[in-house]
Parts: sequence; structure tokens; C-alpha cells
Amino acid sequence: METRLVVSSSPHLKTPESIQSVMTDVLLALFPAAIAGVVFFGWMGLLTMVLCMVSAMVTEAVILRQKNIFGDGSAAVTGLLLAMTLPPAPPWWLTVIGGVVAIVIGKQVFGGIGNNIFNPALVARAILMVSWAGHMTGWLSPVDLVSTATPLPLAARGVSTSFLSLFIGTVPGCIGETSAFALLLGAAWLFYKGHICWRIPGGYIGVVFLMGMFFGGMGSLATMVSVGLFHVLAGGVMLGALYMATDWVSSPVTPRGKLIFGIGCGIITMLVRLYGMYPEGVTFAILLMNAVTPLIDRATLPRKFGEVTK
Amino acid sequence: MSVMKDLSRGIIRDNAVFRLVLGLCPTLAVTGTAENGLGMGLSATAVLVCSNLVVAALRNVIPNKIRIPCFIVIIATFVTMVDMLLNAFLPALHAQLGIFVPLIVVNCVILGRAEAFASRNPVLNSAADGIGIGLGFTLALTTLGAVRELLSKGTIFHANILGSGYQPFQVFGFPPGAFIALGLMLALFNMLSRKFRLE
Amino acid sequence: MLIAIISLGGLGLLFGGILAFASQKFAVEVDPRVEMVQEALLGANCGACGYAGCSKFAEEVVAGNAPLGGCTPGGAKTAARIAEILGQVAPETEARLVAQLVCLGDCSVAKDKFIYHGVPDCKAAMMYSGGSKACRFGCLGLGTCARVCPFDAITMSEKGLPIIDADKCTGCAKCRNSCPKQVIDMINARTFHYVRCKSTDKGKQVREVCERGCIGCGICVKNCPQKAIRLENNLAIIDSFICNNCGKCVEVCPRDTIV
Amino acid sequence: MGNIIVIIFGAIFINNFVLSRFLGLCPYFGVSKKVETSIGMGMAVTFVMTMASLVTWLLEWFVLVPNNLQYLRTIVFILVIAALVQFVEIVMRKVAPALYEALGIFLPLITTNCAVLGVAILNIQIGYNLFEALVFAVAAAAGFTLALVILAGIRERLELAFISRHFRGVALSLIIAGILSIAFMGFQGMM
Amino acid sequence: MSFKTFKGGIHPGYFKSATEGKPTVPARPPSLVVIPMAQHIGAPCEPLVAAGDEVKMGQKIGDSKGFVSAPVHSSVSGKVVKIDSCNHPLGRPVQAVYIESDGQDTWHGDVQPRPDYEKLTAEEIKKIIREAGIVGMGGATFPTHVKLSPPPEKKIEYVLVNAAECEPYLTADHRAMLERPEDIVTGLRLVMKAVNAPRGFIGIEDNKPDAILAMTKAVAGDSSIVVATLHTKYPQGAEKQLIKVCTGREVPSGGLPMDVGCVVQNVGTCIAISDAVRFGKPLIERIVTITGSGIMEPKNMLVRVGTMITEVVEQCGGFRPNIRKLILGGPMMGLAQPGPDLPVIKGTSGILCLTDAEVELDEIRPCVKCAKCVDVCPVSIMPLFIGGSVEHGMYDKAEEFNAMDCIECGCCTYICPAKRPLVQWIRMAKGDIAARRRK
Repeated sequence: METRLVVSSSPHLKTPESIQSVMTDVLLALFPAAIAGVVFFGWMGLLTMVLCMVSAMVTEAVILRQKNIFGDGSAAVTGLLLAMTLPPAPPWWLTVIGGVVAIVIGKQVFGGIGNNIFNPALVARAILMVSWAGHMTGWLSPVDLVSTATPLPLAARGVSTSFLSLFIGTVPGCIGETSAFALLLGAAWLFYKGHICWRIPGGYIGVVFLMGMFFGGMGSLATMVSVGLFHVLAGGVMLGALYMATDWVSSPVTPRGKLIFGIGCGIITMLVRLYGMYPEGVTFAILLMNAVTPLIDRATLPRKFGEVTK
Repeated sequence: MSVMKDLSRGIIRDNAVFRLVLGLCPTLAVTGTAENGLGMGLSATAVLVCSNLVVAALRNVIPNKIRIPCFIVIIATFVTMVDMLLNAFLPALHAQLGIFVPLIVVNCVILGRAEAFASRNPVLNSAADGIGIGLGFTLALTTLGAVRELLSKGTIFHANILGSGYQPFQVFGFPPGAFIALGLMLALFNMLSRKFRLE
Repeated sequence: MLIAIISLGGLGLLFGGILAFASQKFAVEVDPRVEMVQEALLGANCGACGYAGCSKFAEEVVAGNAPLGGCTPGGAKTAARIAEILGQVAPETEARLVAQLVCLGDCSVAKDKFIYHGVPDCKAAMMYSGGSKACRFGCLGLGTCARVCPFDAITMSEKGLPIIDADKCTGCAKCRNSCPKQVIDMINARTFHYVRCKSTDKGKQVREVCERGCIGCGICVKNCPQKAIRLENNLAIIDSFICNNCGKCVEVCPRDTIV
Repeated sequence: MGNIIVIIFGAIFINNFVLSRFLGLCPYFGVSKKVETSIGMGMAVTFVMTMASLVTWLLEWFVLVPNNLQYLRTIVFILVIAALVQFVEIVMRKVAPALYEALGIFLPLITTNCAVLGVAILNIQIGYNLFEALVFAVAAAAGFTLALVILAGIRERLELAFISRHFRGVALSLIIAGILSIAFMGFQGMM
Repeated sequence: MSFKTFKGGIHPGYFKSATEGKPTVPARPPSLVVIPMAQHIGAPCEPLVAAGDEVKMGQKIGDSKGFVSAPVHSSVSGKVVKIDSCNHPLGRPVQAVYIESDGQDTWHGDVQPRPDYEKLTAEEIKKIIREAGIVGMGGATFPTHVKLSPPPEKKIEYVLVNAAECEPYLTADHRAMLERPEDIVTGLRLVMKAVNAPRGFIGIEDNKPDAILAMTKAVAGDSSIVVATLHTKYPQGAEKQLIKVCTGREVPSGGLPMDVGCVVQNVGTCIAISDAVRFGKPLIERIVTITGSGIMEPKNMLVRVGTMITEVVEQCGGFRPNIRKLILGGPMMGLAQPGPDLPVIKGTSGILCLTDAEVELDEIRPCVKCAKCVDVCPVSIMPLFIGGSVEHGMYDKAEEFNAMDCIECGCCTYICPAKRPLVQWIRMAKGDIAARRRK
């Protein structure tokens, strides 16, 4: 035989999925929310997203000395996710710094893809938020692009926002977080492809809802439910629960661990929202739970087949 | 000759912060500005030199078993003195450094030098070692302070460097920035020392 | 002033007393020589001595279970210091040993019998038909030795063979022990000429798979002025005690196997 | 009672000794390679810190203050702590050799752990009563342990990563601590 | 009757249509057979013949004194040419007897039918099975008589016939069930008798309805045997998973099926047992599926043990020019071979030829902790952490993540988007851990 055969370990069948294809799936899933961002916040939203993605991808390509700027697609996802957590019209340099920080501090110092302990986009957002709090809270109303406050602090002052606008996304907020509808649409795609499971988002959103219900101010059942629902829809919980907390690398790998992770995120988010200094706690909550992920994994190793329980 | 060697070694080659990674608490805590870093560095240097001198002088007197408590008492004495001096002559700096002045006493750099060097070497060498290590420590603290001050305020030693239009990278003024800045500087130092084959 | 002195002194006395009492009551015997020996070692925990790390070796040396010169990387210097600590005479250390790759079959001269795809590690490749090299004795070139070397003395060449830096090599033999093909020998650092092949196959088979393998032709045996070379199982072997490094064998070897 | 909760929550989360007060950093980066060791270290620190708080508080209010000797505080406190640690070390070596083996050289490090002296001095500076001081010490140690165990978990996980050699070791740990520190900032304003 | 499924598992493409409709054809009698002395797990056999000896078909030509071992028999009549080493599917050359066929296929005198086989005692059945050299024919090649000899304190309650055939591509068992259902049931009854088990199961995946029908018909009227319809999911046919699904029992970690009162036999093994007991025929031939897009005419063939693969492939029209991988067994657990010059052995269930298009040579990427391997692992271990630990040489850590419990089904490696060779790493860990435990 003239051709040499390939010898490798079994199995000899492999799934067609690759890291690149999965990252493309995630980008597709973020597409509806990105469209919503552009629709609501105009060309500034688009510019921010593009700038952030490019800055992240270029940084990664430079560090890894790779010619293909898209690479495995993970930098693009990080960049887009970061852009979605930025306010609608940040200064351009803020966006660029964010992309660089996300890739360098959030990812490459840990050894690159797969090794980052924390969600790179959230690391960058947290650093930006601490550094330039003013720029990071420059909210615009999506209707007329006038500066305004987001629903969460408004609610604290007693101003309510309609559920419909929260669901559609016609409320002030970060570029990608306002439209629950678009986020759910993209998440449905990820569910369909089997890239995320219900445990993290379910635990997260469930706890936010319940804590919103019982600690957000007592009242009649209807009020309590609406407060719970408000907390789920307002702010970054949807984006965080569906896209940030479910980030493979920085979340637990065991089924039980995932549920614990989601619940933990929910509790910390609500603690920050209800009792803390910051109006929103999603970033802190997910970063904190990222930090304890290795411990959660250790503690929740599944019972192996045939293990005799003592 | 060997005295000079003992003196120079501590500045870069055996730099307490960047090479030995000791004395991190004050390094991170008081380096919000270059000035504070310098102040802390010099205070620590003063204690280090004095304690090295005394330890080296008494090295044959102190029984081996209780040497550590003895060293600590010696160091603590000098720390208390520095504390009082700072309070008297530089009250503003003293307030800035806060609890970290008395905490010089537990700075592992100082105890480490007493244990590893001064207790085994003659007085002159020990003093030189103390000065070298102390200068290295001061250098590290001042550099870190300068970098953090520059990034978080746009100034160095309160002199405006980056202009009034600079949007300060405030995270470097806070605890997280201290960790991150030192981490990055340490990595840079590792890289440079590999390049110049310091090890 | 007086009170200060009294309080401090009193405290000192009190704590000194407690500690003295405690150290008597809870004393644990530790041989201080163990610590001293440990300080004399390199601290690389390479395991060349055969014990679990430097501290264990130090314990065993002091207990008399391990030889003074047991620390191969440390060499004679370390042995002398250990001897000094233990008050013994340092042993005559043998010649310095370094690792030598005994295969020249890089990808330009040695054929592959199939394409191996999997974990890039020689031991892993061995599990599948003994690795992809057509020569069953040849180096697989997947760099297991380079990864286990604690002293960064081994790098992989572009043609897929390890290059051993004899200056950095301390003779710990970790690479030899990790090589599944056993193509690394520990040789005297002063050896100049060595048959760089391990194939005991017949000449024809060797020719089929490798351009530089020893075919057991015996030309070197005939031409060696010292009669230091013999053939065993189709493989030339140089006796390093007789060899005087004249270099004749290198000249005559038709396949450049002796280097 | 509310006061006590504020002390506990504050010392663990809001003003975490390691991540926000910069105390106890040397052992923090030194002993955080394995989760088991870090738990042991945390327990040892908790024990020493509580004991030290108790003794130093008593000394301060019954010896130093009545005699106007506050200027001797640093020297007296560190002496007490040094003696205490040595005592614990001697006892542990005999009674629990396994634990001693695990903590090994880090027991002497507790002496120079500024967290221990720090908590003693802070107790006095803030003016806690004895009970509050003890609670503060335990909570601060718990905060230290929490940060330590988290970092150890992360570093264990990172054993599986191929980290650039410039960042390997303390450099990366510092950056992780920085990110942790940001994450802990989320607790600000609570209580 | 449908059964609950097990945790984990995957749904790869099945690719069975090429051969599942093709009846088994007997292969041309080979002119030369190469019979390796090691065709089973355990001590290899010693040759009982020497070069130049005349042998008959079914004559025992190799045996071993070891308990965990099975004798080998000549699959042709003719003359022993030489005793030399030959390639073996496991990758290491082994000793083999080369026999040139005289074309007569005359049976050896010991091969005699037993018309009164139903009166045999359990011990006699076991002895016949051992002498016939029967081993697990699903691929594991564990000597069957050893499986049937549990220590006296272990009571066997169930005998399971593993007819799931969950490996993609393979159809050998499927065809056997369609063509020889009665023999399978006879074999099962003999095993039940040998181990004194009251109940039998025949587990078949629900993608083979015709086989289910055929087997149901064959066991009709026997209430002690149940034909279990199983979900189509890989690895449904893994021993422990099959037991869990059929009986609800879980084989303890590190234990054997007999620990929960079960014995599992492959379809082919049952047929071999039936042949051996009823007709005295030792195991000298088996059904092999020759398939894959790298072969001209995929077929199911009845092949003599010792026939060279080259010869078998020739009868299927030969390889296609773009063949890239030759696998003995199925694609999930089969062994890739460097070339076709090796014989068919007792455990060769399939010859799978894959082409360029199907052989991916992907770069190994870093683990992104997608946890898909954790989700699909049927034994609930942590393939990602074992792989990572071995990659960094930390074998003791691999042990903590239960590397030793791996059944090497390959689900984790199949599903990994980072294309990490997890099974291979786990195998390395198992080798290292086993070596350390022996010390």
C-alpha cells in the first residue's frame, strides 16, 4: 500500500464540533442582542461592539503571534460580551482598553483559552468600572438618547418601569443587557445546540426571582411576584445568567456544581442590589463565584458508577 | 571588597520584593503614591540597618534556641523608635502609613536578613547588607508607588506628568490595582532577569 | 522607666520560662545534621538519588542508608560537603556521566511505518504498535525526555530528535529512565566516539528503515587499531576502556553511525 | 448583637484582611498551593490570632495603660506573639506531628504574619472591648482563611494550565488576588 | 418491553446500513492461516505442534496451564510451515503457528457431535467450553470458562446476552441474530445451566426491530428468558451499563459482573458455545463485518480464525485508494492498525476501513471545560481533569479523579470540541497507576 495509514487511540469517530464552531455558535446567539443594541442605541452601540471585538482580537493575535485574527473565535466572543456590558456611548479609548485588559489580565496571564479562572469580559468590566465609574454609568435612554438613570436605581427611588419595555429592551442600560427578549432568543439557540444547560441560568434566575420576591419589600402576592420579576428583567441578570455565568471555562463542570454556582450568583447579586453600595451586582457575583469554582468542583465530584456509598 | 558585594547584591540581584518576594504587605499597602513608598522604604531601611548591626554584634551572645524572639525584640525596639521619630517630625507621612509603621516589625525582609545574614556575618558586612537590601526595598516601593501614582493620578511625587486631560486609571489607586500592578511588574522583572541572565 | 524595665523584663522571664518548660516537656529529637545536609544539596528534587526528594535523601544519608555521593547532580562537590558535615571522608567520585542519545534517526533519515496521531508523548505513542518509527529501536522523537529533564538540558530539534546539552546535563538519568525506547545511555562525559544506534536487526532490515543505522558490517571492527570494537547482535560496540579516541572508526563507518 | 454581625461581616467580606487591608500577604502567597495545607494554615492562624488577641488585649488594658506604657505596645505585643507561636510550634510538633509536617516551616512564619500583630493593634486602635476583640480576631482569621482557600483552589486548578513562565508563581497569584479584591468590592456598602 | 437507560452516553452516527441487510457469506477457505498463540486476555498458549507436523481442522495446536487462558485450534487441515512471530491487533508481535492448508478441511477425530447434550452437567459444559477455546467475542477476548466459574459464595442469578451491538458500523451480531436465533438461545440456555442461573436476558437496541422479532420468536414459550428492548445509545453494550439497564444492579467499582450475580455473554460467544457443546466444534471461525467507505464491497463474512486480513479484504474487492485508517473492531473501541498483514483472531468483530475524509488529524487544543465529557461519561468520572493531570505528568491526581474506573468507551473523546485524546491519557494513567499499585 502506498499511503501510510493513521494509527491513533480509539475512538475513531469524533464529533464535528470544534472550539471554533462553538464560538461561532455563541456569536450567533449574541446576534439578536447585538441587533437590539444597535436598534436602541444607534451607531454608537455598533461602533462600541466592533471596536471592542477588534481590540480583543488584535490583542490576542499579537500575544499568540497568530496570523488569523479570528483565531479560535474566543477573543471575538470575549470582546462582544464585554461591549454588551458597557454603557451605550463610552469614550473610544475606554472600549479599546477594555478589550486589551480582558485578553491580557483576564485570559492570557492564566495561560490562554481554557485556563482563565475568571470570565475575561467581566474582569475587564470590573476594572473599567472601578477606574472610570463616571464613564461606566453614562446611561442613555434608548428612545431619544438623552442621559438618564437605569431601572434599578429608579426603582429604589420609587419610579417603576413597565414590564413590556423591560422585556423588549426599551429601557436605559448596557448595550446588550436591556432586551430580555433578544437574549432569550439567543439562549434558546445555545440550549438547542447543547452548549449550555438549565442549571446555571435556572439557579441564578430562580434565586434572583425568589429573593426579589421575599426581600424586595413585602406586600401582596402580586406585588411580590412583580418585584421578583422586575429584578429578573432589570439590569444585567439576563445577560449574566445566560451568557456570562454559563461561560464554560470559568464555571463548574459537575452538574451539582453548576446548580450551586447559579444559586450562589443569584444570592450575591441580590445582596449587592438590596444592601450594597452598587446598584448592580451581576459582575461581582459572577466573579466571586468564578473564584470559588475550583472549590465547588472539588466538593461536588459526582458519585462514580458502582461506587459504594458508605 | 566583599563588603561592596554585600551592599550591591541586595539592590537588584537579591531584590527583596522582586526577587525574593518578601515584605509584600507594606509593598502593596503604602504604595499608592511614590512619596509613601519612599517613606516606607526608608523607614524599613533604617530599621534594617540598625537591627542588622545589633544582631551581628550580638550574634555570638544570643543563644541559638531563642534567637528568633531575641531578633524580634531588637527589631521591635528600632521600629518603636522609628515610629516615634516619624510621628514627631513627619506626622503627615506617619498618618498615611498608619498601622504599617508598627508592622515593620513583622516585615519578613528584616527578620529574614537578621536570620539569614546578620546572625552569621561580621558587623560591617551586615550593615552593608542591610543598606543594600534596604535600598533595593526602597527602590521597589518607590517604583511601584510611582507607577501606581502615575496611572491612578497622572502624577509622580505630586508633579503632574500626564497633563490635565488625563483620565486617571483609578483602579491602580485601590487595593486591586496594587495587586495587579505588582503582579505585572513582577512578571516584567522575571522577563528582564531571564533576558539578562541574572539567575 | 523603672516600670517599663520591670514589665518588659517580667514578661521576658515569664515567656522564657514557659518556653523553656514547653521545649523540655515536648522535645522532639531531630538530627541537626539532616538540615545541614539538606542545605548542601541542590534542592532540585530530581530524584536521581532514588529517594523522594532532597529532604528524604538528606535523612537517609545521615541515617547511613544512602551513599555520600548519592546526589548525582551535585557531583563531587556536594559529596565532599556532605562528608564534611558527617565527618567522613569523601568517596572517590566516578567520572562525570552525561546522557547521550543513541539514535540518529531523525525524520530525514528514518522512515515511519504509519502516521501516529494522539498524545504527543513517547510513552503514549508506544502503546500503539510501538510507535510510528519503522525501526523498532529508533527514537520516537516526541520529547518525553525533554519534558522530564529537571535541568532544561534537552531540547527537541526541528527534525524530531532530542539534543542534549552536555554542559547542562547533570547525569541524573531521568531522561534515560523515561525513554520507552531506551535510546538514551549514560556515558562518560569524556567519551568522544560512540555508536549511535541500538538496532540489533539484520543489515538488510536496517537499510530498509533508516539511512544511518548500524548494519553490523564490521568495517569498524576490522579497522580499529586498538581492537576496541566488537560486534554483538549485528551492532557494533566500542569498549570505552580500550578506545583511545583515534577516530578511525568514524572515518570508515559507511553509514556515519559512529559519531 | 447587630454590632457583632457588622464586625464579622466586615472583617470577612468588606474589609478582608488580605484583599483589602493587605495583611498577612507573605503566608497568603506562600501557603496557597494546596487546598488541604491552606485549610490547616487557616486553622493555625485562627488559633494564634484568637489567643494573641486575648493576651494582648489583657496586657494593653491591665499592664500598659495603667502604667502609661503604651509606647511599648509594639514590642510587647510582638514578644507575646512570638512566644505564643513558638509555644504552639513546640506543642504541635509533639502532639500532632502530621499537622506539623503539613504546615512545616510556615509555623514560624505566623510570627511574622502581620495579620496577627495587625489584629492585635487594630483591636486597640479601634477600641473594641474584649468580646468584640475576640470576635474580630476570629472573623479576620476566617476572612484570611477564606481568601487563602479560594486562592489555593484556583492555584490547584492552574496546575493544569500552561502558564507563561514569566507569570508562573507569585506574579500570577498577585493578579488573581487583584481580581478577587475587585470581586470583594461588591460587598462594599453592606451593613 | 422497554427499559430505563443509563446515565451519560452519546448518539454518534451509526453507519450500519452498508452491511445490515447483507446475509453472512462464508469466506473462501484460506490457503495459509496464521494462528497467534495469544488470542485472549491472560497467559499466552504454548504451541503443541512443531514445524512439519500434519494437523487436522479443529485440532488443538496451542494450550497453556494458566487458568485465565484458552487453547487455540487449527482452522484448516494441512501442514505446519513454521512457528514464528506475527503482527497482532494489540500492536505487539506474538508467537504464531503458520499452517498451510491442504484444501481438504478434514476434521480432527475429537470433533464429535453430542446428540444428548442436554444431559451434560454444569461442570462438563464448562470443560467443553474451555477445551473449545471460547473467549468473549465482542472484542475483549476474556476466556469464557473463567467467567463461568465464579467462586462458590457468588450466586449467579442472571445471564445476559449482550446483543446491543452499540458500536457503529458493526452488524456481525445483528446478522447472527437474524440467521441463527435458535443457536443463540441454545448457547444462552447452556450458559444458564453451567452457572445455574434461573433467568436470562437478551438485550437488543431498538434500532434492530427485525432482530428483536427474531429473538422473541426464538425464546417464545420460555418465561425464564426475556428479550429486552434497549434504547439506541452508545455504550449500551458496555457490560456494566447493560447489567444496570436490564437488572437495575450496579457492578461495584473495581468489581466484576459476578459480584452482582450476573454473567454477560456476547451473541457470537453464545453461538460458539452452542457449536462447541452440540457439535464438538472448537472456536475456529467467526462472523466479521468488513465495512467502511474505504472498502469496495462491504460484507458480513464467516471467516476462519488465522485468515490474513489482506485475504479477507481481497474478497471484498480490496481497499479504496484513499483509505487512511484500518481498524480492527468498531470505531469507538477498535484498534487502529499500521497495515493489513495480520490475521483475524477470535476477537475480531469487524474490519473497518476509513478514508481521508473521515480521518481527522486535528490539533489538540486546550481544554475549555465545557464539561461535555462529564455529561456523557457513563461511569461518571472526570475525563477532563484526568486528561489534564496526565498531560502534566500528575498521575496521582488522575487517580483521585477515578481514572481506574474508566471503561474506555470513548464517549469523552468523541464529544470533546477541543479534540483532546482523553481516552489515551486515561489509558496512560491506568498503566501508571496499575504499575504503582503492583509495587
